[in-house]
Amino acid sequence: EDTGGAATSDELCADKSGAGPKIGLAYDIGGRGDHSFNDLAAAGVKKSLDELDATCEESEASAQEPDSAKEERLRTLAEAGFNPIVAVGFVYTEEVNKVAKEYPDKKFAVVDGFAEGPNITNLVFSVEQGSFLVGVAAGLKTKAKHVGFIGGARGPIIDPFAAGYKAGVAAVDPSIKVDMKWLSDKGDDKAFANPSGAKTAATALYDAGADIVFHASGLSGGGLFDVVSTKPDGIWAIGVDSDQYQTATPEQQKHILTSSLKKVDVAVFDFAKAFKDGTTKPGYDLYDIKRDGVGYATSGGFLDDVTSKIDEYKAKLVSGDLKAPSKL
Amino acid sequence: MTMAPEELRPAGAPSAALVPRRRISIWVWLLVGLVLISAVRVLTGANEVDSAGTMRETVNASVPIALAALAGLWSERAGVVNIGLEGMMILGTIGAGYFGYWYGPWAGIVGAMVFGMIGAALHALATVYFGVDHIVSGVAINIIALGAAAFLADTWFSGLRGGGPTQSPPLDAPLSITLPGISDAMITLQDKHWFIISDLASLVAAVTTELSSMTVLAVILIVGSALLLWRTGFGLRLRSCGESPVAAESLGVNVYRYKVIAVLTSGAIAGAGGAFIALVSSGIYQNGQTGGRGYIGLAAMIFGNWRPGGLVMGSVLFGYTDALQLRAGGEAVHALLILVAIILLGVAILQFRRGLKIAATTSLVIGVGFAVWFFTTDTVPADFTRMTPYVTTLLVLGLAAQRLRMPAADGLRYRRGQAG
Amino acid sequence: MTQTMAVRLRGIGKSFPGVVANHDVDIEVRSGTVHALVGENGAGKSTLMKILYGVQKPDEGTIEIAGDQVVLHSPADAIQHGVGMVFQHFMLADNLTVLENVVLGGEKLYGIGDKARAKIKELSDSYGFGLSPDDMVEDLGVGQRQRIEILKVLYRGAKIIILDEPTAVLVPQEVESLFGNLRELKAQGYTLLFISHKLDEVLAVADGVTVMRRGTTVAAVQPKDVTARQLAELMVGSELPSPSTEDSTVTDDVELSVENVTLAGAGERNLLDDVSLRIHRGEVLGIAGVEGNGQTELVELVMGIRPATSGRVLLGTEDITTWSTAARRNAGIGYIPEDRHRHGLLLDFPLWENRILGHQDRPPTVRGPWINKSGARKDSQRIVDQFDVRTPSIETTARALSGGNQQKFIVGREMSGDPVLLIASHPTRGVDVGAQAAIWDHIRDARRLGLAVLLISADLDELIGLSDQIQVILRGRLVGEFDPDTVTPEQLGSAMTGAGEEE
Amino acid sequence: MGKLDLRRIALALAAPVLAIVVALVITCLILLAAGSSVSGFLSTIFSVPAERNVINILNNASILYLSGLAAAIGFRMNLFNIGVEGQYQMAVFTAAVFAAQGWLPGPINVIVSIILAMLVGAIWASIAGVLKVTRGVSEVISTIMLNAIAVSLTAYMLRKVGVSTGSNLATEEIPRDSWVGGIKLLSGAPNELLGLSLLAVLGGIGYAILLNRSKFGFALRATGTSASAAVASGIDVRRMVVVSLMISGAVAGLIGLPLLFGNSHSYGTTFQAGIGFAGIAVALLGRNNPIGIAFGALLFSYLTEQSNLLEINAQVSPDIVAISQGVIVLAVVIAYEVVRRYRNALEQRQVAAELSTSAPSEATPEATR
Ligand SMILES: Nc1ncnc2c1ncn2[C@@H]1O[C@H](COP(=O)(O)OP(=O)(O)OP(=O)(O)O)[C@@H](O)[C@H]1O
Ligand SMILES: Nc1ncnc2c1ncn2[C@@H]1O[C@H](COP(=O)(O)OP(=O)(O)OP(=O)(O)O)[C@@H](O)[C@H]1O
Ligand SMILES: [Mg+2]
Ligand SMILES: [Mg+2]
Repeated sequence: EDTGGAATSDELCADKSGAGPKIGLAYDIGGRGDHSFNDLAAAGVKKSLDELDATCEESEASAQEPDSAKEERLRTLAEAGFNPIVAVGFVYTEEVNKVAKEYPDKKFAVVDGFAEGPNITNLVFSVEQGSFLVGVAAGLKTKAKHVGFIGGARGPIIDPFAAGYKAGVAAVDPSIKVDMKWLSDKGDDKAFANPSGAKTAATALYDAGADIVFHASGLSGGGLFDVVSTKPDGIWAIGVDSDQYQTATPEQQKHILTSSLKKVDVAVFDFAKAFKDGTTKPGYDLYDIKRDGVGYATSGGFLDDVTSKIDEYKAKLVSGDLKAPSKL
Repeated sequence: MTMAPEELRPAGAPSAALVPRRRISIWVWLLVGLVLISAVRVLTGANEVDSAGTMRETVNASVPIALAALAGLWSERAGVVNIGLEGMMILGTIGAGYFGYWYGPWAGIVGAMVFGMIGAALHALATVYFGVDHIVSGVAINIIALGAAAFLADTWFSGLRGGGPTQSPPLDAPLSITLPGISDAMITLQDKHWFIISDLASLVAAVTTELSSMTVLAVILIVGSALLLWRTGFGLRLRSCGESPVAAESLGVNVYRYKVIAVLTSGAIAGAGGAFIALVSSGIYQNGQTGGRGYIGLAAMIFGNWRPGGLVMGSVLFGYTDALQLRAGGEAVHALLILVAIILLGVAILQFRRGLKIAATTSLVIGVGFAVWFFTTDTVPADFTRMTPYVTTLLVLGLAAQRLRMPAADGLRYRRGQAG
Repeated sequence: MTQTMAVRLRGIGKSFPGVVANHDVDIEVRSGTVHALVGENGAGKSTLMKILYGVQKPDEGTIEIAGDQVVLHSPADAIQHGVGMVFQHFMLADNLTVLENVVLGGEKLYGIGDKARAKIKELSDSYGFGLSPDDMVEDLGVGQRQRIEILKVLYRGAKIIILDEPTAVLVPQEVESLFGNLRELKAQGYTLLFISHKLDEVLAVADGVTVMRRGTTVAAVQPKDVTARQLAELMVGSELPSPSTEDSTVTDDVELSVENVTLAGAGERNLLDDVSLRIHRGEVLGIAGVEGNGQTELVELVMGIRPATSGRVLLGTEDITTWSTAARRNAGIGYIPEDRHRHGLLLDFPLWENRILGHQDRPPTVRGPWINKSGARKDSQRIVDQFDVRTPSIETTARALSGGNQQKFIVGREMSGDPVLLIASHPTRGVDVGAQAAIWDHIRDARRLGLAVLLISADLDELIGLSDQIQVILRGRLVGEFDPDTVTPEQLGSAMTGAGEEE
Repeated sequence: MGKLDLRRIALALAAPVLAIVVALVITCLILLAAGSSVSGFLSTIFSVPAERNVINILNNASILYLSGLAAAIGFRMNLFNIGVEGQYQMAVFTAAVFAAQGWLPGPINVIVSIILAMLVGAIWASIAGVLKVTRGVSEVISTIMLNAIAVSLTAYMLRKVGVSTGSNLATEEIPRDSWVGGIKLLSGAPNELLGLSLLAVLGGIGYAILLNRSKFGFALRATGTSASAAVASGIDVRRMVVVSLMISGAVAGLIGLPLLFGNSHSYGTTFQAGIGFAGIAVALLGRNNPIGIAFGALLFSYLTEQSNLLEINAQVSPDIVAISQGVIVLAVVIAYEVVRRYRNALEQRQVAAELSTSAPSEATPEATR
């Protein structure tokens, strides 16, 4: 049974018979199986294979590789005839800038990117909005009036999660305390692949009295779920990016309140579809709450009692009456 | 490859050999430390400084480092410098990941030790039989291990439910032990925040709450190694290979064999350290999860003067500061500032009495600096707390390193038939 | 002579790459006797003994111990057969205790605990060794270390004891007490095989003597049948050169004066205590002393390697107390260190690069901030020719040279650039007679030209023969001045051990 | 002599070649065991690199080379400078911030930035040096700690001065007039040789001259092989430790500059890390010899570049190449060790032969008897 992430079947791109778009997929470190945005991107491609008769090829970055290796990955895909090419992660921005010029008749997409060119689409997400909503959920559900946050590293990647979350909690009740822990100084392994650090941080947060902890720390989050699964009922964790309830163990599921969703899969599929239809647009393709590109998960049904309240906030975000901050 | 400190001793400083051997028991040190920390806690009100939670995290952070250090001890006591510890730990994590996933946590530990030993076998082959520079071999092993673990993870874990090319599925941790009665009582006592008593209580609470059986195993390994190395003929032979292999050879000791045994044991223990990281700390295998703990372990061993008691202190020092910054953050680290200031003042007095005027002045100035920092601020910015373990290690080594003495033949090439 | 043979070696041969260390060696040693093995440097004595002790495997020949033919794979086998060996260079781990050094490898005998401690005490007491099991070896002097070595052998119950040059580092009194021990052991039925270059000693203590030359045994004689001189001729085939001073060349100009220098140690005692001495141009000042009494420190102090705690050092009239080693060398101090491998040479560098060592601020080996390769090469060749350094070329690494040739090269280098002061620490230690004579000649020649020499040596004959003045150093202090023309080694010996003080 | 030299050259070359072959065999065995495609691996690794790959190989090799040089300077002194990583991170960060200010016009800005980077690298390294000589702290430990501290420090300062674009956080961009253009080496390649990769050439020449021709280099090598002999010959070993670590740090300061001025134009969270550690391996592989390190850097760079294609062409994880690289390092030293022993024996034999022909005079045994 295939549930580890959206697409962990080893043969994602094995079938080369499709007549649709030939998608070249360049992953960030971790690649498929990272239970995060790489997997989500793969899920989008999977859907494209199924629905657009697409074929694909994939390749992932390795740790501490030079920038030229990323360029090389893109070029190799381009030379091999793949079109469109999806680069997963903002780290590909500069490289796509360069390579897209060399292949003007191919289309490129960069997840989270900020590249510029007539054949480049940046798929970007208003993660602060999704985080705002899980912040609201936390604010509504906390009994201790005390919640926590674990971030991988300070900086523009994670700050929007933290800022949105904090604002969401405060929107419900400004007196609720929000404790924040950061795992690392840099977006390195210690930030996003450090479950033991997240364990320590989570234990500290719960010990200090928080009853809900939201993480935005990639693979490190496993440490949070480990800790929360040993806690009594009513102590919660909140996942990030995908609906992490779906990939959790049964003991953990009992404690996963919700997840802040970032629908990379949808964006990638949309892009592939647009390519097939010849409607790709250069510039930024923003996935925000209006488009349902970000949001919160309801699996487990733990939010059933407050869904309506959360959706009020959501409506305000959609209408623009409320703004989720992206800076701390 | 590192230079013998002999030629570098600051002018006028006595050689380690001449400093009278006055060994203060580890218990005395621990007691002094406890009193100091307790005093600081009461003074500053930063209770997280030694709460049971912090202590438990300290234990968890210290064990893998202590195992790495112990691994280093085995190897270096037999005269083989082992900078490949990091690699052997990495092999340990992947071994623990594979065997732990398929056959359970204990198989994971055994698998980790076997994998660590594979790396060690390579090191032994290169250094003992081929006389390769120990550092070169160690560095090579680190590279190989890093690549091998990444390659194997991709091969083994891709497509497994919950796994991926860079990580294993979640792993079961080996049994952990909680003594509920004691643990709860101690927590109550801790929360009274009494001088010394509450501190001791949190210490007891820490080791009676969710104590991993691997921690127990680590303690057994450390005590067992100390007894084996210092109380048995086997240990004497092994250590003699690090002190004077030619003397050992001239008395019929098969030096190669002991060196190989020592390095293999070193690999197994380092592998166990990797197992702890994968099975206990993380509950999962991930590429790069050792995070340089092999090197830190090496530092802890040097810090501990190549002795079991000392390396435990080094590991705990590092583990404590690391746990403290992550768990308790800026305020607790801020409380440490005054602790450091007090210690430095103490050191300055000792140095002054020994006639080391320049050193005493330096300590004094730095100590006053810390005190000023403490009194003029309320917290240490998070960015700096993360440096705590590293800065502390540097600071402490700066104060203590001159009294260190490594095994006399550590890192030296030895060929059979050199005796005479 | 119906006594059994303790050791019988037949037709032993052993070669190393390019060197035949032993060939056709035959030796017989009777049980319960003291047997001496003599021969020049490199004659193959140590190699032969290592073969008997299982460290080296012979290429050919047979070994019989107590009548049984044996094959020794390692020292463990030799120990099994009751053979023990005290090596030319001590085989002790400094960082371990006496007890640990002794029981190492023999843990099965009495364990490593109290039983072993008692046994060591018992042995030490019965031979008057005066060793305490829990002392650290690094704290002990040479004489004590040697006794540990002997104790190691006795502890294992060896019946045949090999001693490789046991007296080289001992003062006469210590030699006497060692021989006392040997006689005692002999009386108890032990067989002793010992190597020595000091032929008087050999004749005094041995029951039988075997002479080796160029890797093979050339004669087996009874001490009562030969004189020391005959023995020497058997060894080298020529007369032994001996150090002797010519007419005094001492001038009135003081070249080096050390004034009230004290060097503090870590413990209570000063390493050097109020040392004052003067050396004139053209004068050789010899320092006699048991090793470890401050000679090394004195030399390092004059060289600027250790700073004095108090006192002054003057070169000519210049106060050099605070000068660096480099400045002192540039001012004309030459330095022949006691340990040439550790302090005198870069073993893996070619000879011509070794020429630069210690002269890295002076022509002809350097030019400004650059190395002058051709200058260094040319001057190295000069040294090789002038000092008769036997080497295929100046591109050869120092390691490949024999000890005597290494030492000659160092002497040549340190005499380059017209030094005004030469510090010679054990300049002929471990070098063969030929090289020894050459080095003496060079020192004498330089002295005639006005060089001042500070000579440290454990070889009392060398000291007496070369010096114009001898000072004895004991526990960091200069305790007596002697005239080399009148002093005897025994007198020096008692001053060195402090026996004179107590009388 | 001539014949012998030929044999020596053959021996010296045999070692690395043998090592590479052994490493490949071992790698293939691992692939076989893992059930991966050996032929795919070999054909990918040995495929002729396209022109643009050649450029990549050269660029990365030059950066690795600088890193290798930095490490090698320490090794020659018997100092194990693990801190190259932290030194270059600190240096390139400082240079990026400084150069971005545009206080100075174009090329002068670049030159001053280079000097600044070297200075920062040197200062960061000198901490380890000073701790070693004054407090006896092993440089192995201190540089490990300093690496970690450098990571925190640069991250902290980056947050203070950096600007964020999308998810990226980086220092301000260097003004265009201070960009160092590339060199169009191969017409068919879209990419160019990094302008500042010439620093590697200069560094290599400087290193060779410094080491083999200068007094300082002699003192460095002397101290490295025998600190005790160096002390006795008047070399101030303590000063040498600090100075050589500083030089090592200064060279480390150069590592990031070709990328900074030629490619990224700013220092950000994604600036390439890990070059310092790779340099250690390259230096060891090249036996700290300027030409050897060049070979080592080219070999590592070649393998890494070719490994990019492994996943797409052969479905083999590129990590396998790290195994080959490590095995090569180990195999090379083992091979050299074997050769060294053989050479020593050769030399001893030569000496013995020399001695037996020139009959020693005073040691002739038959002289009197
Ligand atoms: N050099 C040595 N010689 C003999 N025994 C030793 C030596 N070093 C350590 N030991 C013993 O080995 C054991 C472990 O050593 P370690 O130094 O870790 O213990 P310790 O508790 O710190 O000892 P101490 O209290 O003396 O400082 C102790 O029993 C110690 O006495
Ligand atoms: N391990 C070895 N490898 C190569 N050559 C060796 C080795 N050991 C000894 N030799 C050579 O064998 C010869 C005999 O050496 P040996 O040590 O036996 O001489 P010796 O008679 O003990 O001299 P000395 O009086 O100086 O101690 C010398 O030429 C020496 O260089
Ligand atoms: Mg202790
Ligand atoms: Mg000998």
